[in-house]
Amino acid sequence: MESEKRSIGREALAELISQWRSAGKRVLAPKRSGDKVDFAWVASLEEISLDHVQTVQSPKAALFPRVEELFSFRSADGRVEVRERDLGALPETVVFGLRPCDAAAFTALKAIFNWDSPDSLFSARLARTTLVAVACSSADEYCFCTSVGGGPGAIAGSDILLTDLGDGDFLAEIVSEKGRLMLQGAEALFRPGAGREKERCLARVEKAFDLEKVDPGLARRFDDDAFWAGQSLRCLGCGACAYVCPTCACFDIQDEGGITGKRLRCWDSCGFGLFTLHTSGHNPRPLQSQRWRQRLMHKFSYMPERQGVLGCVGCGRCSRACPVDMNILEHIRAIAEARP
Amino acid sequence: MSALQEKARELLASAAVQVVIGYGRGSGGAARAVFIREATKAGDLVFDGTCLQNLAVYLMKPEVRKLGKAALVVRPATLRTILQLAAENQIAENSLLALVPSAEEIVLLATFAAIEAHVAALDSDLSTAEKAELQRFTALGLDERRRFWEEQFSRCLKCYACRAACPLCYCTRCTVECNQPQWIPVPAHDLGNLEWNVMRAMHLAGRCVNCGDCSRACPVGIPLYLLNQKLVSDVFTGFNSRSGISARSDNALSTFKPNDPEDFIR
Amino acid sequence: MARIGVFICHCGENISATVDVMKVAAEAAKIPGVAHSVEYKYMCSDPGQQLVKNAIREKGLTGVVVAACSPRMHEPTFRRACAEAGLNPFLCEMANIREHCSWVHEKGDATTDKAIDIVRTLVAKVKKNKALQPIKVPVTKVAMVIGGGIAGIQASLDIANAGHQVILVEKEPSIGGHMSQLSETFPTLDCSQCILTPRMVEVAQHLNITLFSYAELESLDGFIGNFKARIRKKARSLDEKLCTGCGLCTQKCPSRRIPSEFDAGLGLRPAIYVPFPQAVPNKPVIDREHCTYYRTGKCRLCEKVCPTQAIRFDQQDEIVEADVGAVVLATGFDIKHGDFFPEYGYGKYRDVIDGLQFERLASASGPTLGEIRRPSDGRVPETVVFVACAGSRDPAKGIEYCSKICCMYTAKHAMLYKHKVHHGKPYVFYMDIRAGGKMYEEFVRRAMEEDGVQYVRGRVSRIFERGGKLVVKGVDTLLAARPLEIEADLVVLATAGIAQPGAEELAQKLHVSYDAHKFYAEAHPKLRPVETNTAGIFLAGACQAPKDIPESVAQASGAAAKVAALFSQSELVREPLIAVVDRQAPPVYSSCVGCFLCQSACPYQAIEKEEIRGRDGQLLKTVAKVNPGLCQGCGTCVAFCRTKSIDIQGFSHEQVHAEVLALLNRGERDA
Amino acid sequence: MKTGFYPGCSMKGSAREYSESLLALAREIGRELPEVPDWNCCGATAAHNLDRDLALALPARILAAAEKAGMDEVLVPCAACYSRLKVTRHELLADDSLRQRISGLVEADYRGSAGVLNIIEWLGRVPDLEKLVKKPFQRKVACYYGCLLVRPAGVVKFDRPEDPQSMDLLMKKIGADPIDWAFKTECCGAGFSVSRTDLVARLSGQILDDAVSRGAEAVVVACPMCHLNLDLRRPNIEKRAGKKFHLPVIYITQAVGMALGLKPKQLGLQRHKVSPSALLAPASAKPPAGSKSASGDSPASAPLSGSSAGAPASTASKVN
Amino acid sequence: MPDFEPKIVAFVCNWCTYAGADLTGTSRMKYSPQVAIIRFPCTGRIDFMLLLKAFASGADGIIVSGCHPNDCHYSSGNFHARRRWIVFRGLLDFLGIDVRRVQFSWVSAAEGAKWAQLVNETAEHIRGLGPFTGYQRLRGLGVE
Repeated sequence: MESEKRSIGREALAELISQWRSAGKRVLAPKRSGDKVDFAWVASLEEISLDHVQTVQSPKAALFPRVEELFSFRSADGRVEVRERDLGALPETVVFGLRPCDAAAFTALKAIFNWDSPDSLFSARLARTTLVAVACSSADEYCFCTSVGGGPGAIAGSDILLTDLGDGDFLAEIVSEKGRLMLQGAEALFRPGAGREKERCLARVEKAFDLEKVDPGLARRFDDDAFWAGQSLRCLGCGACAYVCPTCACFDIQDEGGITGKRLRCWDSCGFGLFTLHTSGHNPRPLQSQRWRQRLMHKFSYMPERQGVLGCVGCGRCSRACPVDMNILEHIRAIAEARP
Repeated sequence: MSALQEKARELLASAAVQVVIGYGRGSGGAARAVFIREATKAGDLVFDGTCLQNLAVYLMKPEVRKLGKAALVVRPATLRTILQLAAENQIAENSLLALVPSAEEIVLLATFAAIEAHVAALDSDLSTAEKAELQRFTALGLDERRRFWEEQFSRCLKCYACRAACPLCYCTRCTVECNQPQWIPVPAHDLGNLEWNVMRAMHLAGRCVNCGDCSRACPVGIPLYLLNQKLVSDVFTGFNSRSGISARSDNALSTFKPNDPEDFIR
Repeated sequence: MARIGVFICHCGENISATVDVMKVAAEAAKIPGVAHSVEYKYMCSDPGQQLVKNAIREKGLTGVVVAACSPRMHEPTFRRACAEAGLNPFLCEMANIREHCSWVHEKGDATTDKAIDIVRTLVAKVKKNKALQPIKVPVTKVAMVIGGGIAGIQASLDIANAGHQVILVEKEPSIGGHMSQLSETFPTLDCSQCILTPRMVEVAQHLNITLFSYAELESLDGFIGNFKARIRKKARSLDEKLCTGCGLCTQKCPSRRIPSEFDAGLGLRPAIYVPFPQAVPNKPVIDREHCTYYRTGKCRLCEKVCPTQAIRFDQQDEIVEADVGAVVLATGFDIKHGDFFPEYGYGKYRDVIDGLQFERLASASGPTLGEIRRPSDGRVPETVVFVACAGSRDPAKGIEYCSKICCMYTAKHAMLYKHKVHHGKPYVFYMDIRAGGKMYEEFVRRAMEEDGVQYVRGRVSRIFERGGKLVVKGVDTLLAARPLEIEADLVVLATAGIAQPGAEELAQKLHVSYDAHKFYAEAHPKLRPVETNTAGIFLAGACQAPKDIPESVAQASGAAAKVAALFSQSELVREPLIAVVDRQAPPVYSSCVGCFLCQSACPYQAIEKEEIRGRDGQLLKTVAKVNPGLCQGCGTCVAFCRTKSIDIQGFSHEQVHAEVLALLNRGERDA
Repeated sequence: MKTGFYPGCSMKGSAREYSESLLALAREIGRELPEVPDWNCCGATAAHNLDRDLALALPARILAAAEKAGMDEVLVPCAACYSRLKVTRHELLADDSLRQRISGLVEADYRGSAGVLNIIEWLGRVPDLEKLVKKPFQRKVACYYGCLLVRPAGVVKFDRPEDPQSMDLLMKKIGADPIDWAFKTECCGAGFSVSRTDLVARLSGQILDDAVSRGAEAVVVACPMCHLNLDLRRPNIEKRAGKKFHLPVIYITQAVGMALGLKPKQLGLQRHKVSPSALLAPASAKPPAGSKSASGDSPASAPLSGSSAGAPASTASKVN
Repeated sequence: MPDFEPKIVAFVCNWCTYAGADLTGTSRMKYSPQVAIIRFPCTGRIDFMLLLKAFASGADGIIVSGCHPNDCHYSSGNFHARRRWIVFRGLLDFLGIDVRRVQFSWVSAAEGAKWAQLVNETAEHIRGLGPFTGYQRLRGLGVE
């Protein structure tokens, strides 16, 4: 159904943000420090950067933090007493200034965390989080959202999508129920808006490859070891691509403490050599080429197959963060265009 | 066809080497590592200001070693890395050739002795700018330094890109992956990040050749080079020992001198 | 799940006076993994130890912590008790709550809390202890003695008489060393040949001793009980089995004007020679440097006259390999030669000689058949000046130590001179007479009073030749420091005793440390004088420091006793507290990455390289390996290894990590 | 390498001929020797008996002036001055706080960079001196080193303290035949020259007596005080010894000067008490009168077999 | 912070300082109960990460002590340790961690009095510096 359209000025936007803050909501937004822009907890609009192409890290930390306490425990006189997390106490969060591709990524995360047994902590955080995205007015050679079903102005996944109209005003498209709820709370700040010139303010992102050809291309290449070895010769096996990726959700569980302690969940990455090491010493994916293949297969073949959602939103963060310039767009295009 | 490409073509054609590891066109206008295995592809090699990565890291990757004898396009830091790796029994002399790209003609270094002579002619010390920045930082107050590093380490993701990019971090099972006992916490919380960064710096003390790849690889831009340069200068001023200048030198921390300074010991 | 027994000792009331032992026992019982926690008045007593044994058997304990005195006191006691009860002794630890707690703090909660902390620390450690078996290293019961002087001879005989095989390696053509060059020996003046030659023959005929004369050690590898020695038998140019020692060749050899080393340069010898008549083995050797055949290819006279055709001109050096379990270094000393004293004209005037040369003059088998004659013109000297401390006790000459034996042999020389030249006038310039041995002072007193030797207390400043006489300028500090000049016919310098010329190279071959003067370093100057810091290598005689014959013999028997003790068991048993390098199943094999930076951290060269090969023999990895015989368990490599691949049993990573966390956690604070 | 020259009091006074011969020699071999600017007394042996600071300050001021003038090292021909400067530099380099204090006293920043050179070292540096010799000085000479040139050995570190050879080598280079004698470093009486001339007469007498008995035709010295006692005090020596010693005493610079063909006037040979004129006549073949050649140590045929004592293995010699 | 009682852990070598501490005991000298000892075969065995673990576990101060140079039972363990301490102290100070909280020393088996004095003075010194909140505060940070 058609989303309602409004428009909102910069001062009104600043007011809206301070309303969120005074309502006790945490605001996660892009903030510039030096030559890098990254998500950080902000207090007001001035701290927020809107003139960048993309942040270093994705906003997934709002729902899937780097380190998260699952529960704490205490052992005394031979008994162990477990104290669950009080999900009610989780803070309300607004993720502001994320890009349409990031918003779409949360859909992928939701699919993973609710695949077979729903993750209560993730779902509780998601319920308390509102996504106020800002459409892209500029892109670079790493972006390929249009090739994976997204777009610089796509509304999918956002609760509200703002588009900078260039004249100090923002078009606000109210997409979801949460968006409407937020709108009611601050009706005065918004003015009716037509949104006719939205297309003009968006960035141009050419389609880089044919998505349908990727899955069969992967299947064809699957056991062509030389191909994968050639592609991944540069890769050094660090975790940077997985950690900045909005759709990567692999995690590790660690218990810390002695008599009293906590069970912690923290990020992990299939790129690490020891990610699949068995206690026996056997490692099903000993070679970096196999791990690189796994990354592409999981995002472009396994997730669509099992969770019905693509594991990549084309944000280009992994290529920008990679120390050795493993450009995922380049590799996917090679797979898609390869002769049958 | 530049002199570098010509020499690469010649080496591959004569099968003197099985692969030439150099820099090629990358995305975002910067160069990236490229592995040329056929003489005809030698044209892909470039060498300009964006060729910064220390390619010696690939000498330690099993998949690259399997390709056979390699010719490596080197910068001064790469040569120092090769000597340090040799001093740590990690590479054999006949497993590589060093290609020093310079404007006039390409210098080919085939033995550790040749590399040592070449490095000896260069200045392996920290640059005056690096020394000045180090000096400015150490002049800060104790608390100021603590707050600076707490903020920096709070942003560390523990993605280990610094470890992966460092050619001297070649340990197959790093202390970080040792869980009995769990020396370094796995989660990227502030205490874990501090212990990880102290351990990384200490394990590079007397070994790091200051190539700067760890700082370039860090996605969140933590100035790791400061830690390593601090220890490079401490090891030099304290023990007059410098890494990466000889293929046979002992590590500064596994040797000692009877008169090492001990004013801090009661 | 661990089942640990904690035993808190009152130690009479040394502990219970300031530590609430009941509370400690109660708190210890609460620690997860503690199955038994009791306190007792005297844990080290028999009933106390019985408590431990019973608890082990009844409760099936998997670890024991005895909270009492210092482990340096009773760790062996309680570990033995555990062993008797069937628990591996290395699963028992001691918590020092006496010296480190009850004795040093006032009574009060803080002291009791600290005792509980210490107990919790050791309980955490014991949980990570592993059962260890003592290291057994086989011992080759063959000893190698290097150096055939009196010390080497005595050590060889003692070890051989203890029933073990001995290999005696002597650099010179014959054993006997410096003692065989002496005329008579102090303080009894019995002739050195008479007391030494029987021992030399005994060595030659002893069934357990294999003598390699005219041979040197080429290399030594391995470790205590398992040395592999390679000995270079220098070519004698002679087949020892055929030669009967008749001596015809030495008489007929035309080139005879070669200064004899045995006669300290005063006598001459032929190119094919036997050093001295009583040489053992009594077989000649050809000095290839001076033999006409080796220089010009002509002559070969010895070959013609030899009744048994024993001469072998083409004979080459031969390397003999031998497995030995222990080495005794008895390479002896040398005296200072050369232009060391230009102001005394030593090396310039023919009549300024050193002590060894005077011995040869006085010796019946010497160049002058025992008569004291001047090397320059052969006349009997009327006046002889003996100069003591010629080089010793003289920092300016770089030798600050006292050579210990010169005072005695100088008195002996003066006495021998007077016995042979009754009207002769001997003077001795000395600083202090050091005659500390048995009957030594009496001997020197006799030289002064009965033989009329003129002792002048003062240094000699210069000796120069004037009018056929040697003018000795000195001073007599006891007569108002009056400078005096003595016109002497002969001057004998008691030059400093120094290390053998090849001492340093030999020490480096054996990894034995030595001091600034190249004398070998004993393990402990007072308590371990005959051992070195290298396990299995012992010292005897003057190679460790200048000393006289009685001391050398005593030290030789000491070293022999150490070797016999080492060979008394078939296996060497050592504490298993040593380092071990990680080993895993293929394809990883080991977490060690073969950087070998640990090798330079190890003071005992105990870390070796091990090549790991696949089934097809292809080299997969070169990793570190610790030699259990050499590793002493200091752990320097363990704290240095970047990949934590090397760990030390008894103080492993897990144990010390657990101790640190346990000591500080007190349970209620989350980590 | 800039070498300065510190004359000291004696070179301007009683040992003028030493200075004249040195400067003449320097000109001849093309070495300029700029004097240390505004030099002062070195304190000689008196200073360090009275006041340690004074004994260090005087030489420190000289050396500081030399360093300021850019001199890398200072030639000090007189053995007493050489000893004082050398000891001062040694002590101030070993104790930095002392160096700073003494620098304060003399108000000059003494760094210790300038070395201290004696005349034998300076002459030793002349490349292939033999080639410059025009008239070989074919005389039997007795090289007399005295004491301060070689002692205290730990500080001076020049040649062998008990049996020095450096001057003998130099003499061989100019064609002379240095005798082997035992009084090279025996005391000549030094500072007692004025207060106890009788002692000087005895000690210097012994030195001259031994030199004459070994056939020396001249004594070569490198220290003004030695020259003073052996030459100027000759009447006292001869009165005490009861015989004449026709043995001239010349400076090493004069001997080298003569060998290089310089005229006597340039070398100040006319200033000696005992005239060295005998040395100017062409070298006569027969040894000078009044001295029988001692048996010395020429290896006469010895009834006893064996080579020179001490060295076990060396050249063979006849056996009886 | 006069009433604050610091927690100090002492890493000592078995042959010298541990024996020295035993001698302090047999001589009945008194020192602050705030210091507890962990035994190592040699100072060469002490890993810098154990010091980090001690601070992370709540220690306010650390003493590291072993044999005097040339006394080491293993001849060179203390020399190796000293060189690591020099580099490690430099790094800690660079990171803004107060190295005055780590006291290095040589205490021989005969220096019982020196051990008591060292412990008392270090305890007093750390009491003056107060609890090591700067480090212990890190323990909870960074966990959502």
